[in-house]
Amino acid sequence: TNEPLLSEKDQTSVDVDSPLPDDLTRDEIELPSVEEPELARHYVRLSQQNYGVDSGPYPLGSCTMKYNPRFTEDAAALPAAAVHPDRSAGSLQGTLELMADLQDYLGRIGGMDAVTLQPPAGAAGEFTGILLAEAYHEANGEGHRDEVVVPDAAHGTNFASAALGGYDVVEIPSGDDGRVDLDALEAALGENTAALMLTNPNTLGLFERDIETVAEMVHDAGGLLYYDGANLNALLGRARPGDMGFDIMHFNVHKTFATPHGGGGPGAGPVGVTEDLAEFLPDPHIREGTNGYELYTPERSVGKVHGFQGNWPVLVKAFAYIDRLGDDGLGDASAKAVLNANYLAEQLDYDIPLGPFHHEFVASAGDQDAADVAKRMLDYGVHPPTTKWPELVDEALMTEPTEIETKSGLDDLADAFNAVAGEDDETLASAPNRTTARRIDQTAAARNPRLSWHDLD
Amino acid sequence: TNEPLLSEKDQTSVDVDSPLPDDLTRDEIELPSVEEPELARHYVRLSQQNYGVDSGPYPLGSCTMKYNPRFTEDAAALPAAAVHPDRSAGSLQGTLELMADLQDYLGRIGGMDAVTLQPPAGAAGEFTGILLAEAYHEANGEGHRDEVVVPDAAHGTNFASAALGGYDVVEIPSGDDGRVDLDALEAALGENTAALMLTNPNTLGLFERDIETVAEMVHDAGGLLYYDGANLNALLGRARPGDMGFDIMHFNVHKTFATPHGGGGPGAGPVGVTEDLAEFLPDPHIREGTNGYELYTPERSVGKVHGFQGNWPVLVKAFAYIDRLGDDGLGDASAKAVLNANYLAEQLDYDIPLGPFHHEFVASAGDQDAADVAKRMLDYGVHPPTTKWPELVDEALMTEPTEIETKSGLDDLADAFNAVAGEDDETLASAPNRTTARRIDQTAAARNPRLSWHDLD
Amino acid sequence: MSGSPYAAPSEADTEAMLDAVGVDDVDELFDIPESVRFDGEFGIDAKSEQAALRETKRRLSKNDDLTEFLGRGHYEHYVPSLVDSVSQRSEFITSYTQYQPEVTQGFLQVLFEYQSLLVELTGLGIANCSMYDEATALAEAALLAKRVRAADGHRVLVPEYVRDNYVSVLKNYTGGSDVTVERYGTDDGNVDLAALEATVDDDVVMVYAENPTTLGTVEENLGAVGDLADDHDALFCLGSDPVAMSVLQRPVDVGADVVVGDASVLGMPTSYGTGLGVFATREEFLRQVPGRLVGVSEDEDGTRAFTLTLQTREQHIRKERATSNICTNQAWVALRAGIHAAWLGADGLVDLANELVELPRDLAADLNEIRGIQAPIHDRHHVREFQARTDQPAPAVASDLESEGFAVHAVDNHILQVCITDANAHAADEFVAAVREVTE
Amino acid sequence: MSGSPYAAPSEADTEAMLDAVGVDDVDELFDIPESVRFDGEFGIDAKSEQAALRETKRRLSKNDDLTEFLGRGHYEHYVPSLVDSVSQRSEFITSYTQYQPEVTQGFLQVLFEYQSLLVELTGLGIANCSMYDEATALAEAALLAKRVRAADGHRVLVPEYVRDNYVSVLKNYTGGSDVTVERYGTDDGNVDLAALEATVDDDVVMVYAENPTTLGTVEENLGAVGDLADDHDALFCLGSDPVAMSVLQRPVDVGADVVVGDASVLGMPTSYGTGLGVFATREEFLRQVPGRLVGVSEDEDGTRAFTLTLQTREQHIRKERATSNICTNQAWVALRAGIHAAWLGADGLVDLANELVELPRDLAADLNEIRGIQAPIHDRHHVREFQARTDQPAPAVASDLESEGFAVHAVDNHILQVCITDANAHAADEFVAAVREVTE
Repeated sequence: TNEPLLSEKDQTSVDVDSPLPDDLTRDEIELPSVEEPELARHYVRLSQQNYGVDSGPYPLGSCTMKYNPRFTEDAAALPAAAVHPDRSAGSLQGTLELMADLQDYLGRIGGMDAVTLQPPAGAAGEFTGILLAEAYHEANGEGHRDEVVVPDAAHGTNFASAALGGYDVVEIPSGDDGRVDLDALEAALGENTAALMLTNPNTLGLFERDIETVAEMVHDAGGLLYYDGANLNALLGRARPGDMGFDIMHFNVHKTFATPHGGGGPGAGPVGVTEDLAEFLPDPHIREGTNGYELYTPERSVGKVHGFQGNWPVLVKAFAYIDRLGDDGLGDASAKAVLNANYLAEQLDYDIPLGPFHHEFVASAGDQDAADVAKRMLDYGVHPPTTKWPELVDEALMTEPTEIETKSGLDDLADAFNAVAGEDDETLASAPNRTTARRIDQTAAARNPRLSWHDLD
Repeated sequence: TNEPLLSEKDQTSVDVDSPLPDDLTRDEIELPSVEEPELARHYVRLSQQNYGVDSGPYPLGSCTMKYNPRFTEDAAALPAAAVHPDRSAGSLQGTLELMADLQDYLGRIGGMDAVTLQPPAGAAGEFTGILLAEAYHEANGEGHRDEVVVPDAAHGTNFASAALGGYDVVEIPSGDDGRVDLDALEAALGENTAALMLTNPNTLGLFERDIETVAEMVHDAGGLLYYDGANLNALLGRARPGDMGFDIMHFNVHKTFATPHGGGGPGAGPVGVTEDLAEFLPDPHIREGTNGYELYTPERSVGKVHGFQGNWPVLVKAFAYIDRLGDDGLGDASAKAVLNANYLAEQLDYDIPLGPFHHEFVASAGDQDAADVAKRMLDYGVHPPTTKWPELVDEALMTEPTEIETKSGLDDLADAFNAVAGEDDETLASAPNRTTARRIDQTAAARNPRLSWHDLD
Repeated sequence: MSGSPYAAPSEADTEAMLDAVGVDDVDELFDIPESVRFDGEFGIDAKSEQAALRETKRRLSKNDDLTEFLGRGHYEHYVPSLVDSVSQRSEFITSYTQYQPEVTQGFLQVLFEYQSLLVELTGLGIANCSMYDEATALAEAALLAKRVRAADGHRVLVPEYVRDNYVSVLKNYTGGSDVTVERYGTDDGNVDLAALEATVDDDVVMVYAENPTTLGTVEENLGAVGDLADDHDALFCLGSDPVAMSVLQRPVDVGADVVVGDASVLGMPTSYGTGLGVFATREEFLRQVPGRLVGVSEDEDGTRAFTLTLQTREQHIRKERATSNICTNQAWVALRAGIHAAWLGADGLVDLANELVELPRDLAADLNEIRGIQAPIHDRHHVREFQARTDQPAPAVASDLESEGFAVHAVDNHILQVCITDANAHAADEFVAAVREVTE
Repeated sequence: MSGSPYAAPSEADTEAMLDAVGVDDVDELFDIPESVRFDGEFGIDAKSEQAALRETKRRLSKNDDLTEFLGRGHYEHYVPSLVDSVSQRSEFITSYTQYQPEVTQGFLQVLFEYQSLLVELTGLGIANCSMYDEATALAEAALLAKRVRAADGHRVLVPEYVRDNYVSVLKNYTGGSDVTVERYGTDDGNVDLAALEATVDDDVVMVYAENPTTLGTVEENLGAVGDLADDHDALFCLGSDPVAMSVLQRPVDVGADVVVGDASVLGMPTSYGTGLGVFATREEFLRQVPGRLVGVSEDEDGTRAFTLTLQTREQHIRKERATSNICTNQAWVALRAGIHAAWLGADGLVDLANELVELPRDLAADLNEIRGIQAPIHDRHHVREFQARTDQPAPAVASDLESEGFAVHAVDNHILQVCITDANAHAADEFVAAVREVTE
């Protein structure tokens, strides 16, 4: 049964009486006034109508839904972490040291020379990267470069972030093998190329084998190579973007470093760059000076991409995770993520056209509708994969179990996939049946937008 | 679907290799070894198969299931609260001050002169009270008193605690009005009477109107009057056991002061006494001395009833609750608890033979089986009342909504009661149907006890 | 210690899985050219949970324990325990964006209730689930203005009192859109209407003002600002926050077209600037709104159900033509803010806001008693904070106060800014004494 | 502030409810004779949540911040964050005893798994859900022994090293049962077998020993103690804890009939002595066991299900003939201990136990280097703790150490007891330095 809206439990209208003059205040405000016992029940019940990683498998491809270690929450909740961003550097040596160390860790992991922690999410990291590329070209007298090349299989944010930076997006088709088509790339590159944005392994889980050639081609064209960190969980300890020729990269800390996604955020999208680009990093940056850690403005800084310093508690969690796992743990995370994806794939009845893949694979639902497959999987108590994307695979089921599943968990997940694979279209179309809500009418929601309780009767 | 046992997820046998000589160690140990992601899911899923106060109404009569304010958890979790019991008093002035203040608060609330916080639960409080009564009589040269009088409607712990103290229990029948029958009491009292244990309002929710006469009779017989604090939530700010003539009382902090019951405990059962009994209180007791707070052994202390100082975190929670509510809040809690019980009763189709009741009432399921009624109520998503007890009411439904329910919550609860009241025996007998488990075979569990996973195939 | 404690397959399972996959070693599964294989070490030692937690604690313990009287966009209010308790529930914090609404009704309803709160506070028709913070929300507002304005235009006007930080973000976000950001004048801590009037023209796409302002002042002529913007078909964007809005003039009533702000004033402790960008606007701009929107629909059984809606605005569908590049947002912070607001209720919000008017008034009066301090410097009403003039150099005063255990802003050579809320009000007397101590 | 923030009915609802009930004022519902009505005040001021939390914090901040090297029955091990996270979930912490098993399968399974852990550790057939602590568990063991022994008997024998605290509890619990508690001799921190043999007779119902002992020593002749008890048809009760039991001799193998102890060594920080009484015994005594038992059964559908069982032993059914008066127990602490044990796993438990053998060995050796300190004083293996002899008066040494920020036990004029675990091991070097500082 549905949990009523707070507004259905109570609506209390309060006449605003204030120490301010009347003409500077509103007349009234109407909001629910519900005592704490009922509020607690409200939110507990709502939580029970929500599925998270702790509920079961969450093989959402490209989202890397890892277990969120609970101790990192305790780390982020330490009272000494709760500080105001305008505090003097001298009084925040602990915060700055932790940030400097995280910059250092990320640099080592990505093979990058300098890292900013300011971008508050992966997409913000991409946009920061675009700003950096722009500033770099400007500084080199190449401000005319106004194109960013993006493969068709890239995340939507790549396109949108480039566009937000004012760039024209040049989309290139993937080759038949699911990787960058070098001819298409060659055709797309030119004197106006500012950058190529690339995910590696790409969204099909395939390593871009020609990455060194790609890097050479982009660099020869005068462009920069940008690494989308969404799939970094596949490579930890085995390959580094910096070593492959990438000039700029972002990290998705919730994907790679197990910070919780929180139903949509907050995230953090630190950006790493090579030495040549370090002087452009956002303001302020952190370094160790003679009198301890200090904040400073890089010489040709692009300025700010967040009002303050980004999502600090998320950064604490990422730091604690990296610090706990160390080399051994990080390498093992990738190894098991790749093994789990390969093992799961091995058990599936669905066809997987492309490989060898790493931490994720894209199966094809074949004659079935991939979105229906997903809805039906919900009935088996598991979260479905990402569907219908990338479009290179028909009726795509983009699947990423991550390293947190046990063998028997993967077996159960495979059973769910295979059960659905054997079902008819009618069954799929009428799913789900065992969930809090049955299939929700998306069209009606968009046709008649009701976006607050004020819009309800 | 059932969550497997940990032992069904994994069993790892470890050969014990230790720095100790082999003859001082065991050979092996076999236990589940499950990584944290799967453990988190295990416990999250198990929690989802459990019903608490935050899940919905919990009108379990005599158990006073109130909302557990979350801030009291934060209070108890303060790092400064985590101390070892053997610390010097000088280094624990904060802990001792809080305990002294809680003793003081409880004394004021109960109308008692001195309070010990040591008993780790209500029943332990009862037993402590029995020890105090025994010591008191011994000290007065009346060690021959070997009987404790207990009304038939009293909690089972009263009988058991008296018996544990070595007393013969003299059970007296209640009068037709559900209260103490003065003639029966007169007959039971005598030169061997050590104490009368009384709950007021009693388990039917009825105030013992003759309490002053009862007190006089007990005292005239040379006995002590013991107050079972289970129902104190009905009286806060309106009457105090000390003022009614009680000599000893215990508090159930989870019932009256909203500490969580935690699925069975831990609780705390502080005991209050009049001045005459203070010298017998358990060792150590806390007082403010010239150099701050100190621990001392009361002159004729009964000794210890817990290895250390009882369930300290629970006491912190109780203190924080009382400190937050203050006079106004505590009085309001009782007022609303009584109002809620009366309002709910008004809505019910079941007969309620006795009154006027306070914070709880005992309805009769009439021709229905009260236990079946309870099972069927589970299907309506609410927790049922206590059933079949006290036996004074046929097919008793002992109901205590507490102050935390809203009017509409009570209306919904009444709907559940009344829906069940209108159903046939067959429907009731086959309930519940919408719960994690359906009706569980209690007889089989007792006939073939399997109490660990070692007993399963 | 070897391996990740959060990588589930046991040694035995790993062997069995390798067998099933048909390789001897997991390394064979990595299709990485030899030449880009990494054979080095990060040089990070694995640690126990206890040691890792201690390492974080060890670093953070080097922060000085100061009582903060800091604001200017990031504020602290007492956060009730219920917020942590609920928001840390696994089902909420470990979930992803609600792409499968049938199993995420709980979070969707939470976000819908959050949107509803902002609609009530602003009086505007719609609010999204969140932007990153006030600065990025302001930037998105400017981009929205650029998109929705009938005529092409190139200027965005913001008042002098806006933080440089925010203006920098605004400039970065609008840099790709042929928009210039300009400051306009202020007068005694409020918008200078004459200055605004002098600069506003038909090339302006958006005029921004704040209430309360970054200086803590209450704006007294918002209606006129709105009118000026309207006269030139520019959007009027107002910056505020959910607590202040519960008593200040309702944004819609002063003509605001967009409201931005930081709702992390609710539900979050100070967090080194973590935000929760408010974005509310008129219904007519619905299809140009950035970020996530939760709407109501029905499921197969005709039962009311919530879902993300109008996703065709977003990057994962519209790619380079999306209304914004935002994907991951601040949903969990919105959950926390929503719980806090619900816990306060209408009465509690208004009471808190009123307290935030009284506290700075009283503190300013107390500081004004001190020789060498004039407070407040603006002859306005204030919310939470105010500026004070110091005869001594303000940076030196701030530094001396730090030694006494207090943090304040030194915003100019002789100007301090002081913020007081329910969270630090208990230390007001000690603070005044410390200011006296270091200035007299 | 007026009324309880946790009393739900609003003012309007209250009026409607009073109407429905047919009274004008809630006072009319109280059937209390005028003469015993309370018309005074408790004199406790109502407070906001913030203020109430601050009041608790204010008091507790008066505790000195000492690094504790304390044990003797109450121990600290690092508690993983998962324990708090899970145990604070509403469904667990706000639930009551599982009287309706159909809606409390989750907690019942948790308790069943806890029982299983103790069965594995002890080797005994059954374990209950919990007693309050080790002391009350020991007392319940004596009462069980008295009940189950074929012949009547009146003596309970406990070794000298048992804490006076525990003996006081034991005496109180057995005071109503015609049982006397007597101490028997020890030798170099272990049971003195000769002394035990000299005193044990057919009037003895139970012999108690510990492993490790309160002194931290490992008992070396437990089998012989068990045999001596057995020779006189007395029960052998062994005190231990779940971490130590993972490596020490398995209780069933040394003839233990009952195992008691404190399982709050797992899952709980130091908590001023909060316990989790272990109670495990042989299957033959099943119907004489005190406390709650969770068993397995089936539901109507034939699905495995858990339930409290054998409740006819308990007070709410059998009243004065119950096996114990216990009702509320330590279920939530058992939940926490169970999570901690599961988190450690078999390997983790053994590793921790081994660390607890090595740490005191090494610390004793370090202290022994200090002039005026001999450690350990017992020529035994130790777990967690050991005693040291001080040339200077031990209470003065302990007091001086307190000034240096450390807490230790002064158990006799020249005897300190020192406890070291994974929780305080990081401070071992500073501790040794402090001891050197105050003694040399």
